Amino acid sequence: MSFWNDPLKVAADWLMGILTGWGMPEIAAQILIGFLGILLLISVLMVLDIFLVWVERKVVARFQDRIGPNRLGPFGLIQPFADIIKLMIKEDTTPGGADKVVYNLAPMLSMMSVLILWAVVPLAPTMLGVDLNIGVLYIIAAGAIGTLSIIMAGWASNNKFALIGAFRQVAVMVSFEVPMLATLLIPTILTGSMGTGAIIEKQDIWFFWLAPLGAVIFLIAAIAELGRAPFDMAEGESELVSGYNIEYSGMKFGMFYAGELLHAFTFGGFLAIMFFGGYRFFGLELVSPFLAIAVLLFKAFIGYWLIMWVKYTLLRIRIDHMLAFNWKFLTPLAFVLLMVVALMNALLAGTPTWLYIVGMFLSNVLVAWGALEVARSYSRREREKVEGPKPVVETAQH
Amino acid sequence: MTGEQITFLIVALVTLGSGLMVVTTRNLVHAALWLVATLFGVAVTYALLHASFLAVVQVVVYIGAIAILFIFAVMLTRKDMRDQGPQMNRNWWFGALLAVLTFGGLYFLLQGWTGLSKTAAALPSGFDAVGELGNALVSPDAYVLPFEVASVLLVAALVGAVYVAFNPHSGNSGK
Amino acid sequence: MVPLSWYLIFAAALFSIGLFGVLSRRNAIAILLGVELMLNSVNINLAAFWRYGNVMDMTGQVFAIIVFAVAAAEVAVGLALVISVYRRRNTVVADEIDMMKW
Amino acid sequence: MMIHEETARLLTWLIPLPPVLAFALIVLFTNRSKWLSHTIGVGAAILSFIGSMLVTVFYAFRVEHFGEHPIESAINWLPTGNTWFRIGVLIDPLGAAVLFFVSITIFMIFLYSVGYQNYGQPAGDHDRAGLPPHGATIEEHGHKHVVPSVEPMYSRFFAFLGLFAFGMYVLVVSDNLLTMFVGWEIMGLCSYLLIGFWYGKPSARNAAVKAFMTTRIGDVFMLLGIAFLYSATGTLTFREIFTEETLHVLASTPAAFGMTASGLIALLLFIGTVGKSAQWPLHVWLPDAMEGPTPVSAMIHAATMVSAGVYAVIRMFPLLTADFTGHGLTTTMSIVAFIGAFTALFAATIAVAQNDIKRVLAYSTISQLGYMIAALGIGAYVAAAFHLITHAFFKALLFLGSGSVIHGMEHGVLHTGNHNVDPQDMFNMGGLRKKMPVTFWTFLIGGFALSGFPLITAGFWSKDEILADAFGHGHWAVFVTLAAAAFLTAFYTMRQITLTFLGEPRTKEAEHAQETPWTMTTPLVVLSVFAIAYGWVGIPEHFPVLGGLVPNWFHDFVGHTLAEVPDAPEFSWIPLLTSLVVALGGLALGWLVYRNVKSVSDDRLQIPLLKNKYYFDEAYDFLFVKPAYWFAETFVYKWMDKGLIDGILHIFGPTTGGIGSAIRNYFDLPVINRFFGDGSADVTYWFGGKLRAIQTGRVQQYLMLALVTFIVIGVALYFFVLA
Repeated sequence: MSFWNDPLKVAADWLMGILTGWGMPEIAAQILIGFLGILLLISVLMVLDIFLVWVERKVVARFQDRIGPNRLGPFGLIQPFADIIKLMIKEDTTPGGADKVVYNLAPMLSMMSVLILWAVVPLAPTMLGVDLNIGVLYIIAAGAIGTLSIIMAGWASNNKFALIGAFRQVAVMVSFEVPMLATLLIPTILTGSMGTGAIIEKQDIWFFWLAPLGAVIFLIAAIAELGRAPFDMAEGESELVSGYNIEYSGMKFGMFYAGELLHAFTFGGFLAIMFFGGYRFFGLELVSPFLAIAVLLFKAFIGYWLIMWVKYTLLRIRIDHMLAFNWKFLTPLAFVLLMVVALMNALLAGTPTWLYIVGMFLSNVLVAWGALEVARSYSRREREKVEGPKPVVETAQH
Repeated sequence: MTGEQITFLIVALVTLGSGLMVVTTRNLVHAALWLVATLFGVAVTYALLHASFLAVVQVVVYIGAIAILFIFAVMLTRKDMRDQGPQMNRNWWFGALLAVLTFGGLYFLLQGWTGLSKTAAALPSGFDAVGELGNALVSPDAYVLPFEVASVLLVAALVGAVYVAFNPHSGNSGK
Repeated sequence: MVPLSWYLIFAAALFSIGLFGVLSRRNAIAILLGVELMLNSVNINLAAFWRYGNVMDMTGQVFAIIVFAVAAAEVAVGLALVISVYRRRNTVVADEIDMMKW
Repeated sequence: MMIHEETARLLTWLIPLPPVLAFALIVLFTNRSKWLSHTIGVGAAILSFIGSMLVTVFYAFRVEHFGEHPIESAINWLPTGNTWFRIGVLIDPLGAAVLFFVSITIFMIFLYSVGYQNYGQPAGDHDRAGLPPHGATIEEHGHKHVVPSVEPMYSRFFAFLGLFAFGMYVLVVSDNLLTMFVGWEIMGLCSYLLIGFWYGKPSARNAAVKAFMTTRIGDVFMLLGIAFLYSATGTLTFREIFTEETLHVLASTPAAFGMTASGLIALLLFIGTVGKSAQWPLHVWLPDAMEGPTPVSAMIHAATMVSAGVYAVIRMFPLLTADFTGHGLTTTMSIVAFIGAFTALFAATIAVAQNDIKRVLAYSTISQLGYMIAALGIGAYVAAAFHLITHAFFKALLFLGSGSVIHGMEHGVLHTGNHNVDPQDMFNMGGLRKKMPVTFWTFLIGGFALSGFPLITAGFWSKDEILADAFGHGHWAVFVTLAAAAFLTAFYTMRQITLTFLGEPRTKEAEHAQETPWTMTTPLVVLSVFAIAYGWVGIPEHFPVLGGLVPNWFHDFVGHTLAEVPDAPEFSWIPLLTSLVVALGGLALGWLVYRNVKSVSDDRLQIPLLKNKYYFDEAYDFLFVKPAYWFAETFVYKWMDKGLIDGILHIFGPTTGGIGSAIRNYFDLPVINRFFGDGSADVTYWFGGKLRAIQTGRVQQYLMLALVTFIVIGVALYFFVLA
C-alpha cells in the first residue's frame, strides 16, 4: 500500500509507529493522531476559506462589471491576507449591556457548526472523517447548532436590530430545514443508507438525473439556510444594518463572515455529494485519492458558483413571502416529491436501467410542472385580487 | 477505570452540572442555553449507548427546535431583558426536599434491584440499529400504530399551539 | 464497561433536578425547562434499557422517538399557553396564574 | 378465442357489481346530472353485459362437458356452529343460458330507457317529481310546439334500474338458495319502487303496494320452503342438494298431506314462484304493475322478475321430480301442471278483451308463464327453459315496442293538446305502421314470435316443443288446454297488431304519432333479431326437413345441467299440426275479425266477465281486503285496543297514582330528600369548605401535594406490603 493510494492511512501508520516507539500508550497515540487529522483538515479548510474570500470578491466584481481586487499580488491574490490583518488589528468592541460569555461564544459556535460538517464529507474513497450511518441527519443537526449560534449572537448583542435579524434568520433556518431534510431523504431512499460515503458509492448514475427537482429544492433550501440572497432578509443592510452580527467587529465579525463563505462552499460540496456523484468522475477517483479530492473540490466550486450566481442576480424577498413560499410551496412540494420518488423507485425496481432513469426523470419533471402550474394559477389569482381581472383585448374595429 | 467509564463520568457530571444551572440560574436565556448544554450532554450519552440515531435526533429536535423555541418564548414574554425579583417561589425549600426525597427513593429502589450491575453485551457485528429502528417504526407487526398516533398528536398539538398563541387583535392577521 | 446502574442513577439525578425546577421556579417557562429535563432523563432510561437488554428488540428506541414527539408537542402547546397567558394577564409567574381556585 | 377458467370464475363474481355500484354512485353523487347518471347506469349495464358475454359466449358455450364442470367458486360467509355457511357463484348450462338473455335484455332496456325518459328534451312546463312528464312548450320558427319533456326524476330511475339489475344478476349467478332469495327480494323491493315510480298518481301507489303485498305472500311460503330445506339437508347450495343421495333421502321422507319432503319443499318454493311469476291465484298484481314506466314493465315481465320465478322452479326441478318415477305425476307436479295450464288458458281469455296495449301484453305474459310452469309440471325441463328464454326476448321486444308506440302516441297527444285521449288505448290507434315503420316491423316480429308463427320465429320452436312434450308423455288435459291457450294467444296478438298498426288512423292523435329516437329503436331491432334467430338453436332433431340441419344445441347444452340428460320427445305429427293450426288459425281469425273494427262498440268480445278479469280483484277485495280492514278497524282498534286494553289501563292509572303520591309524601320527601339528599349535601359542603384551603390555584403546590401523597403511599406500601 503506497502513500499515493491511501495517504491518510500510511501517514497514520507511520505516526503510530513513531509515537509508540516513543513509549506512548496506544490509545493515547490514537487520540493524538485523531486530533492531528482534525487539525490538518481544519487548517486546509481555513486556508481554503481565505481563498474563498478572494473568489467571492472576484466573482461579485465580475457580476457587477468591475475588476475586483487586483493590486496585491497576482490577480489580487494577497488581498484576503490584507483583509485578515485589518480584521485582527481592529479594536475588539463589546457593546455595553452585552452578555459577554454568550457574545463571545456565538462566533465560535458559528464557525464550529460549519467545520463539523466536514466530518462527514467523503473527500475520496478512503478519506472520510467518520462514516456515520446517519450522515444525512448529521448535516441537519449541525445546522441546528448554526441556528443556535445566530440566536445567541442576536440576543447577546443587546441591540434591537441584531435581535430582529436573529429572529428572522432563525425563523428562516428552522423553516427551510424541513424541505432540506425532505430532499436529503431522496438520496437516502435511492441509496438505502443515510451514510454520505454509501450515497456516493451508489451514484453510478448521478442522482441528479433521477431526482432533478430534488436537487433544485435542495439548492433553494440550502441558500435559505445560508441566509444568502435572495433569502438574506435577516441582514438586509438597508433596514437592519447587517442583522445579527451588527455589533461584532474585528476577528469576531471575521469569523461570522468566513463561516458564511465556508458554509456556502460546504453546501456546494453537499450538492455535489448528494446529487452529482461527489468525488466520482468516470473512474478518475480510483486512480488516486488526490484526483478524487480535486474532483470533489471542482464540483463543490461549481455548486458554490451557482449559489453566488443566484446571490448576485436575484432580488431580496420579503420575510413573510419567504416563509409563505417555504410552508405553502416548497415544503409540500418536497414531500410530494419524496413520495413520488419513493413510489417510482419501488415501481421501477427491476426494470432496465434506461427505463428507470427515464421514468424517474419524467416523474420529477411532471411534479415540477404540476407545482409550477399550481403556483402560476395562485399568483394569477393574487394578482387579480390586487389589479382586477386582466382586461380583454379589444378587437380592432373593421 | 476504563476510558469509557471516564468519558461517561465526565459527560454525566457536565450534564448534571448544566442541569443544575438550568434550574438555578437567574437569567432565563442563560437557563435555556444551559438547557442546550444539558441536552447536548444527553445526546453524547446516547452516543455512548450506541444509539446514534437518537443522538442526532436529540440535537436536531431538542437543540434545533425546542431550545430555540424556549429562547423565543423567553424573549417574547419579557418586557425588558433584565430579571427582577426572586426566581424561586416561597416553597422552593420544600421542592428541593421533595426532589432529594425522590432521588433518594429512586436510588433506594434501584439498590434493591438485581439486574443493576448488568453490563451490555457486545453489539452483533454488522448490526444496523438505524435500519432496525426504521423497520420497527413502520412495520405493521411492530410499532406503526404508536408511531402514527404520535404523529397525529404532534399535528394536533401544533394546530392547537397556533390557535392558542395566535393573537387576533394584533395587526399581523390582515394583509 | 459502564454498568447499567450508572446510567440509571444518572437519569434519576437528572429527573430529580428537573423535578426541583418544576416545583421551585416561579417562571412558567422555567417550569417547562424542568419538564424537558425530566423527559430527557426518561429517554436516557429507555435508551439504556435498550442497550442493556435485547439489542434486537427496538422497543426502547422506538419509545424514545415517541417521547421526542410528545416533548415537541408539549413544548409547542405549553409555550403557546404561556404566551397566551402573558398576553392576557401580563405575567408568566406561575403563582400569579391562580384563577382556578376555590 | 376462449378465456381462461380462472378468469371466468373471477368475472362471474364481478358481473353483479357494476349495477349496484352504479346505484350507489347515482344515489349518492350524481343525482343532479342526468348525463352522468345515465352514463353511469348504461355504462354499468355494458360492463355487466361484457362480463356476461365473456363468461357465456367465450367460455361456457365452448367448454366440453360444461354440465359436469360448471363455473363454481365459493367462500366462507357465515359461521353456523362448527361449520360455515358458504356462498358463491355457479354458472352451469342453465345459468349460462339465462345469463346470456338476461344480460342482453337488461342492456337493451337500459339503452331504451334513455330515450323513453326523453333524455335531451327540455324540462316540462309544470312537471313535478312523482308524476309522468306532461310536455314542454318550445318556440321554433315563430310558432309554439308542445314536445315531450324530460322525466324529472331521471337519475333516480337509472339508480333503481341498476339495483334491479343487480338483484337479477345476483339471482342468476348464485350457487345457493339464500343469496338467490336475497336477489329475489331485492327485485321485489325494486319492483315496488319502480311500479310506484310515479308516486304522485294514486293508481301507481296502489299498484305498487298491491304488487309488493301479493308477491310477499308467495315469498313467505318460499322462505318457509328454504327453511324446511335447510333443516332437512343442512345446506342450501344447489350442487350439494342435487346429489343423488340427498334427493333420495328427501324423496323417501314422508311429510304432511301425503307428500314427500321433497314434494312439500318443492311446492312451498313453487308458491313463491306463483307470486313472483304472477300465476293464478296470485296473478292480480301484474296487470296493475303496468302503471310503471314501460322499461320497467319490460324489466319486470321479460328480463327479470317473472323470469326469475320460472328460473327458480327450473333450478329446483331436480327437487320437484325427486320422487317422480316416470309413470303418473306426483301430487306436487300435478298441482304445478294444473296451475300452469289453467293460468295459461285463463289469462289468455282475459287478454282477448283488454283494450290497453300494455295490459294485453301483461295478460299474455301471465299466460306464457303458465305455459312454462305447465311444461315443468309435466317434466319438460328443457322445453320450459327454452320457452323461458325465447319468451324473454320476444316479450321484452313487445313491451319495448308497445312503449315505443305509446311514446309515439304521446307525441300525437301533445301535438293536438287533447289530453282526454288515452295514448295506451288500442282503439285510439290504427294505421301506425306508416308513422312508425321500425316499431311496426319489430313489433310484428315479436307478435308473430309470441303467436308461434311457424318455422321462422323462435316462439314456434319453443312452444311446439312444450306441446310435443305434453303430447308425447300422454298428458292430454294439459295438451288440450295449452293448445287452446295458444290459439287464443295468436288471436289476441293479431287483434293487437291489427288494431294498433293496420288500417287507417282512428284518431287525430294517431295521425300525428312519430317514430321514436334511435336509443329506443336500436334495442327493438337487436331484440327482434334474437326473437327470430334464437329459435334455431333448439330445432328438434327429428323435425321433418329442417331437423338435423342445425344441431339441437340448446337441448344438448341445457339438458346437461341435470345429472341425466332428459330425452327429447319422439317426433309426432299431431302436436306439430296442432300448433300450426292454432297459430295460423288464431292469426287469421284475429285479422279477419278486427280489420274493419272502427270503435270499441264494434268489438263483440267486450264481455264484462272477461273485461273485468273474472272479477278477481273484486273477489279478493271482498274476501281478504275488506275483512282485513274490518279486523283492524272494528275488532283490533275498537274492541281490543279501546275497550279491553284501555279499560285495563284506566284501572291501573289512578291506582298507581295513589300509591305514588303516598310514597312521595311519607317516604320520599322526609327520608330520601331530607335525610339522604340534603344531609349528604350539607356534609359534603361542610367538608368542601374546610378543604378548599388547599385549592390554591397554584400548579406547583398541587404537584407538591401529589408528590407528597405519592411518596407517603409508596413508602407505606413498600414497608407494609412488599417487605
